[in-house]
Amino acid sequence: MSNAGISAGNQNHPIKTVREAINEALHQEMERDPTVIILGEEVAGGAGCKGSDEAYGGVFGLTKGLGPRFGRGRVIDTPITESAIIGAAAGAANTGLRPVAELMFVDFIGVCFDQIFNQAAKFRYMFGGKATTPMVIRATAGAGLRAAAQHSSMLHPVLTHMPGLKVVMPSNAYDAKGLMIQAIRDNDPVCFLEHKLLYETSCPVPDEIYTIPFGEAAFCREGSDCTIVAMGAMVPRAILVADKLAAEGIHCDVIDPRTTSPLDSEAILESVEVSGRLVVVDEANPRCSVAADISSIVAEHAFSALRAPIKCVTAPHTPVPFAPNLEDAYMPSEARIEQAVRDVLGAR
Amino acid sequence: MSNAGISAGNQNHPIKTVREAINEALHQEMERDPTVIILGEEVAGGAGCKGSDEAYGGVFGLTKGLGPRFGRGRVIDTPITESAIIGAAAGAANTGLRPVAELMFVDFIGVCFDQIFNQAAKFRYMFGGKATTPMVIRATAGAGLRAAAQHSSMLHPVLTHMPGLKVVMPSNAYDAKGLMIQAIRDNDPVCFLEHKLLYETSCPVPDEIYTIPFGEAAFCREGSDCTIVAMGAMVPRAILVADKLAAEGIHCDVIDPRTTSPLDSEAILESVEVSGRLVVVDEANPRCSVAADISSIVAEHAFSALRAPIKCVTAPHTPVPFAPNLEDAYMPSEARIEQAVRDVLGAR
Amino acid sequence: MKYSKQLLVEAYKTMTTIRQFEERMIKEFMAGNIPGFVHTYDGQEAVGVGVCMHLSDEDIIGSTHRGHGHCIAKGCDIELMILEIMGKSGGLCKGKGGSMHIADMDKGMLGANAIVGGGPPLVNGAALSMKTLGKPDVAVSFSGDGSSNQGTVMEALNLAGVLDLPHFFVFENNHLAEGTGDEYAVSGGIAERVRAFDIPCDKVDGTDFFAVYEASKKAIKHCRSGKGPYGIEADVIRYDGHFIGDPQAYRGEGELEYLREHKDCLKIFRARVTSEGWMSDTELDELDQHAADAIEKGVQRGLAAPQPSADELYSDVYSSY
Amino acid sequence: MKYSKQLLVEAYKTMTTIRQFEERMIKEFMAGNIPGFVHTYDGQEAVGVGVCMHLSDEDIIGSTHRGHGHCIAKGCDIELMILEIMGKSGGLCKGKGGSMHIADMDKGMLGANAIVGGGPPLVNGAALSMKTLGKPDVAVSFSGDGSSNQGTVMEALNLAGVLDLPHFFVFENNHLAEGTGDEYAVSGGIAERVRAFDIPCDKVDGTDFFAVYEASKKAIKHCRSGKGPYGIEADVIRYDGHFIGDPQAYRGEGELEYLREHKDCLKIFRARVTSEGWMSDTELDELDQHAADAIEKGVQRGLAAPQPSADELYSDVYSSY
Ligand SMILES: Cc1ncc(C[n+]2csc(CCOP(=O)(O)OP(=O)(O)O)c2C)c(N)n1
Ligand SMILES: Cc1ncc(C[n+]2csc(CCOP(=O)(O)OP(=O)(O)O)c2C)c(N)n1
Ligand SMILES: [Mg+2]
Ligand SMILES: [Mg+2]
Repeated sequence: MSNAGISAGNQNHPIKTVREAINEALHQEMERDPTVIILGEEVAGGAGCKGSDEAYGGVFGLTKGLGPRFGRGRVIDTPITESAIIGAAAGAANTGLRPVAELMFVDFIGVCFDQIFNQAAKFRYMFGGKATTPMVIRATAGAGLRAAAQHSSMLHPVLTHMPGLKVVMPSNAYDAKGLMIQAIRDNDPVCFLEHKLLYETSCPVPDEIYTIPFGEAAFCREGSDCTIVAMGAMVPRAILVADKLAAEGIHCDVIDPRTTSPLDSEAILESVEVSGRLVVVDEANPRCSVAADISSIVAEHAFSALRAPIKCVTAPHTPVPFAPNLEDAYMPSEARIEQAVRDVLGAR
Repeated sequence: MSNAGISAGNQNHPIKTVREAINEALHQEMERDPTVIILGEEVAGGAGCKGSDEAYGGVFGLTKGLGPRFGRGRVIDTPITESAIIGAAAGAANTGLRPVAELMFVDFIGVCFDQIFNQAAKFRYMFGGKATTPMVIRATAGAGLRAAAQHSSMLHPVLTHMPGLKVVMPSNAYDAKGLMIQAIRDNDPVCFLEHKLLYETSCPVPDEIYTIPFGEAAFCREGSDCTIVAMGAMVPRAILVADKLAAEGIHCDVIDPRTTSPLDSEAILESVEVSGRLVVVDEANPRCSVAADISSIVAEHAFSALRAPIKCVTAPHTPVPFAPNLEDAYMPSEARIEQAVRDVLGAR
Repeated sequence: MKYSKQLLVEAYKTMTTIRQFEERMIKEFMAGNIPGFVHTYDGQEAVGVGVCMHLSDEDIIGSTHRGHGHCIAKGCDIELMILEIMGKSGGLCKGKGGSMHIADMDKGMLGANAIVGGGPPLVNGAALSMKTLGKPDVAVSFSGDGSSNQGTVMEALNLAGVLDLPHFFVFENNHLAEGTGDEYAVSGGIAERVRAFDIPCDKVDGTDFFAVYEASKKAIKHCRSGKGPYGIEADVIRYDGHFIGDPQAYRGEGELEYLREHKDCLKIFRARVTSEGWMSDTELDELDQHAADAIEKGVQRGLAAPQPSADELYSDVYSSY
Repeated sequence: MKYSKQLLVEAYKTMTTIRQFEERMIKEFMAGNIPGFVHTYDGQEAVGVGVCMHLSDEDIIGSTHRGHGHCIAKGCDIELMILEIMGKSGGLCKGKGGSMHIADMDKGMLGANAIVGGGPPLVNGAALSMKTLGKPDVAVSFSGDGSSNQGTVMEALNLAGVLDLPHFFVFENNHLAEGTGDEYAVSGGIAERVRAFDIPCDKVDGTDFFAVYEASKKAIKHCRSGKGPYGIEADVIRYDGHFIGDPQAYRGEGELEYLREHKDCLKIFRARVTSEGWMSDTELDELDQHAADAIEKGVQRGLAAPQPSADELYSDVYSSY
């Protein structure tokens, strides 16, 4: 575990958004390592049109500037063909490159899932350690932009379930940069999930290259009354709740695992050993979620420390609705997180 | 919850295997309801060859005899084209049919996952209740046949995670028949997972049509010392352990949820309220598994009854290895289940 | 006169409704009255209308992320569409679907689809129902040039060919997929690809309502008569951005102006019917006005409508756990 | 004489090795010495060998569930293959992969693949590496007739076309996919499909080593010279069941006997080289015997080898949780 998290960027460092931090990480790694390539739809800017070939940089602009800087040999626009994109990335990773494939929305795993979980994820194991597949799958995830049922899912539980995949969910710009650089250097396939609502959030981010190791949680707040574990866009919400409660004298650990696979279960267990209380906040659907996963780890390994039922604050077991009022009710809110903390504090 | 389970078929009923029971269910429902169709690879027997067009009945023989009986208009052989198979089933379900699509191995969800989780599963919700998608996806699942990493997965946690899908995992022939008939009549998409190791297991199965409702667990054994929850091929193993322990005077509830979505959490919670101890056995990989899911439900809702840590007995976080000794070690064994029960009994 | 007055009126009325509907959606989106991602169909009206005029409520269409025009052409109520697009109670999908997930089973509209290539496999299913139940109906899928590269679409073509399904594949080649041109992304050609599955496929000028109408007539007749699937590739233009708000930097200097001047299917229709003496400008203007009024009414209703009630979050799905 | 003796020897040696290897695997499987599902390549030897004789270890192939022949043709050690197929320690993948997941990165063998259509997208990746790193190598994917219907394969064709990848697509049309014939399952034709992606594709008699050899030579030259992908559709036969143990009821009366008599690529090769006077029966018999000896040695080693050690279950994956 580490104390990095949101405050880790020193105040002297320039303020950058998550979008800028990821873009910078991509720039720096491509600069450093000629085997890093990028591929996906419009990642280089678009192609075959009459106007600018730099209209886009990925539809969310994350790869902006990379095409002009590194050329279309290394920043590769593709047709709409996700199976072929992920497959090409995996096969290239097996043969000397370090591809970063953009899946655009994580919801699109459905059309390329075989190449992710059955191919890329399994090569190392099923080929007896003789293949390495150093690739990153970048995708935007989560609700909040009224993008409706097929563009708003989280899906990290599905990816976390899969042996051979690593799953990264940065909650802030500092982590995003360090985790992206780590992801590119990692020798296993890494799913890097960028929450839509976080792209414009910012914090101090060093200009230098740095990495954040996988499987090291960040303690965003510290306190011994309750342990709150939250991921991605849920982290800022959990922090707000913790700060509000702190003003009342209730002090919570807010743990951001940063990677759900590998998971820093030690950090969580140690915290619960002290607090005896756990609230897990997960934007995903509840069944077989990472919330459930963390809850079960604690129920098995820190049982005797537990002084209250474990509370999971998640989305309901429904697709993401379009109507804004329903979508807002779908996502775990600060109010629901706060209530959960009060519940576990009030319990026997 | 119910007392059906393995003993529910009356001893006067003929003995049938899981394979026969499912085949019979398909026959009877197709007979009763002309809108039921079957589609998949070789489900009608194969086509376009020089020899018999009834060489197969699905590669595992589950649909044997249906083609000759109901004709190729209703039992439809397809190319190797899983996205198109599931899509056709879903679109047909929206427009008046009740298709049963055979996916052969559940591992193949990777090439058609979008049609499952993003399309079929979401129609009812995202179209505001105005679409119904009464379809069944049949697939064989699980390890034990040395079919290696891409033909041995369980994947029910991934399907259980998805709102809009129902997930069925029969553990015996009696349940298989009743659950299949229910699945065909259900108005939501149902994933029906048939464990490879169970096809040849048998028990008394009535010739008559009957249904088993979803979300009703079966108590396969009863006892107040410990609650064991197990699914699919893990159920017979859990029963063997329970019977062995019973001889020592240790009595366990063995609960087979039969459907993981919907899940009969009441049955599990009520049992744990009495026993205070829980072992969940799940052949899937551990992270975000149904084992974790059930554990978290109990840790939240029956916490005060718990007298010991919850134990999950699962596969390791690895793909399924090919070598028989490794595959055997991969699957939760009776020895591991027994140890887990003894552990929770021995705990504080 | 080759076409009945009724047909001409119907065609223009539907096309101008779509055009104005989309223009209004852009305005309302910009005013903050529409949440989310919206892809407008303006520019492609002649295709949706030229195809759907051959269809009854029993026939089925499957649409794309760019689905408003298909909905209107298939007869969906525009007020209920507006409610849906605004995420309001009473919308076609109770406000739970939005622009990318409009469906209307009563009108044979199987749904927009926010997954590129998601539709054609499903439309095969509708066609399979028709075939299995012995109905003379036809199922139509709409796909784009970008979508033609998705494996699901190619699988759907093959399965339709294998099972001889009454599936009419309509490819609207507007030469853009977001900011990627078909010239870059489609190796070979769309119609050639369709034909390689042994499915007849005609190329048609998608800015000419009459060309689409005639090609569809032939194709749909083929499908209805049990001869299996048929395809068209319609050469068409996108009149606006990929989504509302798209700055369209991938457009060439003056490209959009040129297309709007010379490739606007509404202008082309008007020029044809007036020069042939089939309809007068006044008649056409009146139809424009009727459409405008209907849309205005729908927008006002949409703006005034309440949000879905909070418990809609949990309805229409088995959600206990 | 058009072909060097060395080439002829090499070709026959590899083909007879594959044939006898597969026949032995069937025997060992039936004797209970091989677990799982095994799909043999016998009958298709001329394709794998005719293609791979043009390749070095730097070139890459991606295989299918029916991969033994491709492995042997690409130079994998048959003893290590046998260890793998038997699930033993020391196998090419430590016994963790098995017949359907043999890979050998050192030999440019990217892996068998138990998912139909799983390979071609990956082989695009290998081709992309070559192109990006400026290497003159070629990447080859093998697919079946059944596999040609999988969306992933068609997507791979398009992407290879778009990016001009040095990807040689080899379709082995043995006219069967399990118990489904291409006549039923492939709407249109495979070569026609490939060409519709603007990828040149030749049809070739896959039972004739020399035909495959020449077609591959041309195709691979095309790929290596930066002209983009190329395809062949090889008309070939499956000499045995889909998997070992398959009763093959879908075969016609006398079909298999006919194929083995008239379409056996080894017999055809032998007839050609002896009638041309390029090789003698004695030479060929000797090569048969060498192969038999090598296989016998491998099988004995396989039978005697230990299982993988128990801790291999947890190695080669990040497995803590
Ligand atoms: C599987 C998938 N990949 C990518 C996207 C993002 N996306 C939405 S529309 C679109 C372009 C579609 O192009 P085309 O099929 O030509 O239709 P058009 O937008 O021109 O109507 C893309 C890439 C998506 N929604 N689904
Ligand atoms: C995605 C997927 N669908 C189905 C299967 C089951 N399966 C294995 S091999 C095979 C037939 C493949 O036919 P073809 O591509 O012609 O290869 P061949 O067996 O003739 O070598 C099938 C259906 C699979 N392994 N993967
Ligand atoms: Mg387009
Ligand atoms: Mg074949």
